[in-house]
Amino acid sequence: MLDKNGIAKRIAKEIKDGYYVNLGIGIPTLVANFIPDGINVVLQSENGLLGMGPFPFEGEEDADLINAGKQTITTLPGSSIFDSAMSFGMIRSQKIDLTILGAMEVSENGDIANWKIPGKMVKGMGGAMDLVASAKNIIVAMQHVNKAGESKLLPKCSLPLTGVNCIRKVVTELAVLDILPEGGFKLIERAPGVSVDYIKQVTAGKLFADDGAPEMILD
Amino acid sequence: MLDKNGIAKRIAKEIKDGYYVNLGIGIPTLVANFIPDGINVVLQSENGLLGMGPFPFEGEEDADLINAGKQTITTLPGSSIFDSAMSFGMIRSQKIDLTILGAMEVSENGDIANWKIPGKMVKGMGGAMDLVASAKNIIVAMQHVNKAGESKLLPKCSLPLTGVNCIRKVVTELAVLDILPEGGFKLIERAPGVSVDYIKQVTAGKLFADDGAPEMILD
Amino acid sequence: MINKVVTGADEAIRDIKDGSTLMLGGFGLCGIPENCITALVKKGVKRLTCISNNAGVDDFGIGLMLQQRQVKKMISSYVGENAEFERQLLSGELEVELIPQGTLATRCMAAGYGMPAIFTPAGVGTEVAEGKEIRNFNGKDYLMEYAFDADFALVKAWKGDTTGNLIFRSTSRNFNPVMAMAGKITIAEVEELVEPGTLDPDHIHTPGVYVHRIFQGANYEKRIEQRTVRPRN
Amino acid sequence: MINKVVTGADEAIRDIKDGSTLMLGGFGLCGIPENCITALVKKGVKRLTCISNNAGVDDFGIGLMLQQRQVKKMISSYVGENAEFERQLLSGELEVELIPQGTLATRCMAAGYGMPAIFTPAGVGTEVAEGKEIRNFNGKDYLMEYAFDADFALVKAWKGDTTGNLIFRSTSRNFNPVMAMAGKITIAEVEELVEPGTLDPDHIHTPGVYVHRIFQGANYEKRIEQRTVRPRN
Repeated sequence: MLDKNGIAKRIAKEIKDGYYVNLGIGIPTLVANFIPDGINVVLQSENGLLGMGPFPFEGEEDADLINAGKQTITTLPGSSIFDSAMSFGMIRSQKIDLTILGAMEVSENGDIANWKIPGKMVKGMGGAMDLVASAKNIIVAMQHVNKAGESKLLPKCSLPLTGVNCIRKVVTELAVLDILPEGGFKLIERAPGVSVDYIKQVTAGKLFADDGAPEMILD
Repeated sequence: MLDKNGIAKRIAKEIKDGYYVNLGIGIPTLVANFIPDGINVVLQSENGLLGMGPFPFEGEEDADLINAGKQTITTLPGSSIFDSAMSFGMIRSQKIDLTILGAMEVSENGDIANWKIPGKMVKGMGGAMDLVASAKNIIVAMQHVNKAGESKLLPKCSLPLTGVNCIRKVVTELAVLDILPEGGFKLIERAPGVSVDYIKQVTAGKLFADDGAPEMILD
Repeated sequence: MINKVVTGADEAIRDIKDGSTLMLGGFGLCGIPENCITALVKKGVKRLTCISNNAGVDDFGIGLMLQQRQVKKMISSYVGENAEFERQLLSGELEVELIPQGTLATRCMAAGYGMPAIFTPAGVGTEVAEGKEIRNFNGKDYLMEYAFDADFALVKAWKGDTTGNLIFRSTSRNFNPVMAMAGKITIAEVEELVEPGTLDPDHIHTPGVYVHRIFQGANYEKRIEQRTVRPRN
Repeated sequence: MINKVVTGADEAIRDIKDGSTLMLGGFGLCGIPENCITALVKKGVKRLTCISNNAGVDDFGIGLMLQQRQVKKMISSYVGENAEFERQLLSGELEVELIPQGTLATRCMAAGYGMPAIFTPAGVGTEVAEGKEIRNFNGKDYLMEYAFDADFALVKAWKGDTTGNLIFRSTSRNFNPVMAMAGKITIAEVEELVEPGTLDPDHIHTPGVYVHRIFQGANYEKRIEQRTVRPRN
């Protein structure tokens, strides 16, 4: 079973040289720490930056330079700044090669719910609806089961949707799964020590796992 | 009867302090030479400049700095440069206070034709259709009659239209005329030495001139 | 030279009235019109509709206006980090319309570019799409979203000149240029007000034609919301 | 570091084929991709559809491609000053679609911004509106116009870095940034190619994400179409 860093590490392997990548808040942010050497990527922050660098050294924080999580960050050689309309313009026109974001639920046909829980204070969707509706390549980083032990990979999302039929790949603490164009989760890899049977047990949506799946290699 | 400079001079009197103005090619360009002292205006050139300055001194021409007529020009303190989409964005959103352009024909309901003569090589509408469709305040600088002595102020344009119901004021070699919201040319001023009767005679569109009109004062 | 300079925030916001619709630039607390907000709190105008990506924090930004119950409605993409906001929302004092961030930005741009509506895929198949026209282009569904209609846009720039030209610094640019284009009256506050000719025409982000009033802000706190740093090695 | 640099114009345009649809930046002869045009003439590709505000003059710009009869169709707002163009048009060899300049620019922007269509009042009530959907918003009629779909965009910038970031100089900016955003493959030629970190992130007009290939042009004539000067007093 993977911890958050493990999920991030596994997702980092999906990043190809030359990619422009948008990382959501939470586990997706951790992915930046695991990008392999020799893989050149540019991180987009949807508040208006391409080429997001690491956090600043203490004392060098700049109130004018933050990421979409409102954290102080830095630029890198080659960075560019633009306004919010252009930022979502490049998202909508699919110039971003890969989007990684978290989810509360994903359905077997690629729907995603990650912004609203009825009865709880709703903070808003931020840029998530734009990202999931536009991106050609979305990977979801999420927990396979909730605290009550219930599957979050469902036949149909129970929570209000963020986007429909848009997710292609899910990486959880237990597995890597593709979402098939015709519907259903296809087991691609298992986390170390996790059995196919267990994954079947905690995947409520349609699962294709009869061929088994290799254990993932993280290093 | 006014010459081209006279028409430009008369139109210049319509410019108010603080105006952003777009000048078309031909007589409208001449208007810049007659803007009264103390009247601050900013000239927009739709290829992407606010704050168009005079022609450069000889030897200081810059191939990268031209106006919409492709003439070498200069910038002024306060000038700004932008792309063509923003240029027409500010035109469409009516940030330009006054547009002055030429016409082949204008109709009594404010239609304008100035881009195409059937049977002749058509060079294109350039930015004229955007300007006439968007601007809140358009003055047309034109000849009252064509070379055959026929009126160009018509009940209905005979040439393909550039825009419909958009012109509010026309300044010709003979007169200043408003186009009334309900239709018709209202004579406002006569050029020096031109009679109301003559204007009636060469205005094919509906003309309201029974109250007479003062002779224009140019200086 | 056209001169847009006003004496300060109080004069700039003089005609913002109870019930006005405002756009406020900024992302989180980054690039917000601090001095205009202070003046609005002082003036005490009520029942405002605020179009802003976020709603500030309890004691800064739009949060200050919420404390004084000046806001009737927020139109935002994300409104976390604000307890008073949450209280007013749950009590029904405050109305909130949540819209996708890209839709928010593009509806501003549409207003500035004289486009009455735009098409975006954001929100298709979600509750955001309810009641909206859906249209298919090339096999993909889009929502038609309308340009915003705001009485005032309040933006914050780094430098500006007296004719209203603006330059933004780093990610404090965010929504400011698109809102600057979109206000019926656009008020710009700047950290440094300079004479025309000081700014390179090629570097100007917002041409002065979009700006109606400009002033140098008396004070900038520029608060940081999430101070994240790394150790020196 | 992502590196978009190609050796020169010939490599940059290597996969432009007979029948390709190209966008070419520039206004008149100002800011045109001179080196790409030279390479296209040399390569001799035919039946091109060219989206460009103008069509050059007889012996410069797109005019050079017209001389070689490489252009099947021009989509432009104004095509004067070109005798060979006129000859081909009248003989039926060349197809021309004239569209309003703002519509041209905004259809490029729409492509770059992922908006399948936009609304503009330009052309309502004229022959430009024929066959197009007209829609009324707030009492005013607008035409719905579609985003362009171009295989390649060829743009010319002043400076660019190896990651594709571009800065334009003065009014040579014109259509270049909106076309840069709109090409499936965007090729940028620059007067000066610099290392990443040289250009101020706040000054970049076209972020590198939009640019697929970049090179420093071997030669820039930068011809002036209308040399207008005033006397020194």
